Amino acid sequence: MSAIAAHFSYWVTLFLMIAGLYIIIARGNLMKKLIGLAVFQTSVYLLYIAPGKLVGGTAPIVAEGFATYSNPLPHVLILTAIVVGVATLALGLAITVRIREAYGSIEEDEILERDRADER
Amino acid sequence: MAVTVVAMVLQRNLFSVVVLFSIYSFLMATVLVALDAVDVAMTEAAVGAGVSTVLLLGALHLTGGTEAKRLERPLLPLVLSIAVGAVLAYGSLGLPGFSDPLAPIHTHVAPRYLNEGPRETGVPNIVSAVLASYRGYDTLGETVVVFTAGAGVIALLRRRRNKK
Amino acid sequence: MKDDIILRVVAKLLMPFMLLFALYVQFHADFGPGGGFQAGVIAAAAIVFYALIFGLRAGLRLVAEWVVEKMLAAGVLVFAGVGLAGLLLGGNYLDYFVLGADPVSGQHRGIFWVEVGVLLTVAGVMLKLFYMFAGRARDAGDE
Amino acid sequence: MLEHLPALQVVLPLVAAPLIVLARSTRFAWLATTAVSYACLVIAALLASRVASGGAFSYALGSWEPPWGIEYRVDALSAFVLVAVSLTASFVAPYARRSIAAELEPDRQYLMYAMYCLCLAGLLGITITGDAFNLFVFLEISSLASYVLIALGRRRQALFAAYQYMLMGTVGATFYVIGVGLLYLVTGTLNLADLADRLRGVEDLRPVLTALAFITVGIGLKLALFPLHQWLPNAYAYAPSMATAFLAATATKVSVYVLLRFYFTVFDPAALFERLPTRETFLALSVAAMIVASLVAVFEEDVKRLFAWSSVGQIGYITLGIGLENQPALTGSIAHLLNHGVTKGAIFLLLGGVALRSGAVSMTVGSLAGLGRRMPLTAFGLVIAGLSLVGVPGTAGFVTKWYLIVGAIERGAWWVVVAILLSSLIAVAYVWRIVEVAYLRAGQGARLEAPVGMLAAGLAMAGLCVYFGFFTSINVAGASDAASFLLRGPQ
Repeated sequence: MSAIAAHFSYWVTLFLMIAGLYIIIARGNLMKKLIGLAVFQTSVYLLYIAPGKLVGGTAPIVAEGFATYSNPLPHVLILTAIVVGVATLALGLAITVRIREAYGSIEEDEILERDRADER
Repeated sequence: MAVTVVAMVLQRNLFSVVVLFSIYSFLMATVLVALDAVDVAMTEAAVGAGVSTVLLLGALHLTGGTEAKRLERPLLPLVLSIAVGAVLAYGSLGLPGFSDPLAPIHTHVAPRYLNEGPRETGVPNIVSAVLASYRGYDTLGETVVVFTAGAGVIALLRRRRNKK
Repeated sequence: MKDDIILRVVAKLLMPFMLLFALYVQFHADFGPGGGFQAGVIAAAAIVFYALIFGLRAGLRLVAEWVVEKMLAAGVLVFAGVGLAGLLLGGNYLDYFVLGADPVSGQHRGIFWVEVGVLLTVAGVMLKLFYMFAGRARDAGDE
Repeated sequence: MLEHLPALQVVLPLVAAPLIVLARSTRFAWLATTAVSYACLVIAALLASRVASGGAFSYALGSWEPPWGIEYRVDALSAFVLVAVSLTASFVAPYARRSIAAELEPDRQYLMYAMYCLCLAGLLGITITGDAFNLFVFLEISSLASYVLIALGRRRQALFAAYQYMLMGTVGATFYVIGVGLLYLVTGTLNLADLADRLRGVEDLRPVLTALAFITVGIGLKLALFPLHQWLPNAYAYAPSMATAFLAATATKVSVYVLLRFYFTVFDPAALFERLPTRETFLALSVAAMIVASLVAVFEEDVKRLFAWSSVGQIGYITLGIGLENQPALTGSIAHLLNHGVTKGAIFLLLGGVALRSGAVSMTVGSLAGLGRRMPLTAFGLVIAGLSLVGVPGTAGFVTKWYLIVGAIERGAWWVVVAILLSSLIAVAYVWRIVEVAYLRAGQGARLEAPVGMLAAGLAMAGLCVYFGFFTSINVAGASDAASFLLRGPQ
């Protein structure tokens, strides 16, 4: 039981990851897929940050009166990851908007159908 | 948080999904504060709940609201995602437990930042110090990623004046 | 929303504070949470807020599109320039130690300018994204 | 200044991009891009010669010594890939001027150049870095830039191809981050050399094996490892000509490099290859790619997509070396990074010229009828590169296959030898389709070659296919150094 409790943060990560991945694969709507992608990316945040926490520690801003700090390195990495995530999202949305203008739809199967019609 | 995610999976009105995503981001930010990651929490709140939501709504306005119903074979993706999750679960069992001060991440590399950082860089916020100095090159890369996205969106969405 | 007097007044009042807060987040990053990225987002949010209430055209009058485009390029150049400066002064790329009289002041200067670079690019890109999506929406509405 | 070359290698194209956006001039953009591409080639060559004479060396960014700061590390393998990437870039850049002018609206052209510079910077950054997370950041720079490059294609299919690539690419990159995160949690470091060092002290291997799986799948998505290749054919088929040529010749190759780097210098190959069926998996997947993808190419109607499928197959040759894991096979694999880059680069550059002159948005095999008469030089170049694809002696492709076969025999894997020969036969079939249509079938149209700059770049690359077939001092010597470096394992 204690092993499960000690790994609780990993289970949360796991759940978010599965949900995000599921949306990406199962859903046909391009916007929804992008949101799934964003959830999938956020799952990684916890994977990095949670183990950096030390109970009794404080945020890694050095000040008088504190001796234990949580690990700053994961924070830095995840800051970068968040920024990369939003950059990807912006680009993905731009492409989606263009797809909508070009095809008149953002449903995967309808787009594929129109592509097939083009080929003929 | 789990509830909002499940709702996001099920909800077909994209507008609601975006709102749920925004709530989810706020919850995530709260969790991050609890984990002492104040810088990250601030960014997640600004980006997840702020920028992403605005972008999503903006794009939604251009692409239209609801998702067509299509869930013919929901089983395969579910199995696939759970399989990936299972692999990660297997790996995470061997990881050090929560808040274990002897875990490698607390004993290697990081102590130098915490102990020497303020003296070497003169910045007490270690996150800032690591971000801008020790791993400043990553931040340069990150800025370039943002720049790439910006320039890319310009390239994709620039209005074509001469065509009309 | 353009005609709501309360919104207009509140927006006018809030704008300077939002920008001020962005600056605070930017320059207080040494001691508290924050930094160029967060400040950039907040600054852009202030302008976006203004544009939402007074209309896209008013926003564009405040910060023109070409300014934004220059901003996003300039930010990267400032950042990369700090790196090159370190190189020219005899250090490695992105070496801040050589930027000041003693290593710590050099670090300070380096971090300061790097954060300025991040601020410029991020604020520029965020605003540009807003203009792009909003501009598309306006065009789509015109047709 | 010479000791700063590792930083300049990446920073030059990185800085060129914002300058281009600032200037907003197509002419300046082209000049800057070309200058930067040539400068990168010179720098890469200098770095390679320094490695050859003095061994691997590292460069501490920000003067923070690793593992606290980020380190650039140049060794036999990364120097080889740097040369391969910037060599392609130096051919694509001069070619780009006419090609981009023909395929994009004037006010987007400069952005296309900016994206190209960013993509180049990203790829070089991935190659040279010695830090696992920095690698991710540069991976994203190159990926975002390449999504835009593809989306700027002329047909609307390009948008959807870019979207799919973006989705799979981002999932891949996130998988990679998860893998790196697990490694970080068990070692506390992100520096690759340090990781290798500290991984040996890790007792519980479960997270390490999981990390291995995530990194393999993540990078496998990016390098189009069979069966994770679905994004590739459409992305290559609908991207602008210059983007196809550049990405086909470099992007997947750099991803393979990442895989090689992790497999041989970070993880302990001895433990890895024994504990998991890695060798068998890679052999099976590679052989499947070589045969299945090549077969699809035989029946493909769209010319660009035909060669894209062929790329999926050729990637199989490269990953074969990981499965065979011995000196000759790895030499063949690594040499193929360059050989195939040159070959595919030549093909797509020349096809870009054909597309420009025909003016059509899509190119079917049938539309190449009479190409031998209409564009004799272009057709000749295509034949040369096609021969290299098949692996005819005297071309670059032959060199690869020779070493791979030697490696397979050494390992006693006769069925792999058979597969290589079979796959070559299939390649003969699809290359012959093109040759037959181009030379034996009559077509209409006046005789008109591609613009000089484009033709010259394409032919020069085709010439390199022959050069590397006869003079192996660059490709094989470099690859063999890199292979022995890899086989020495984590230092």
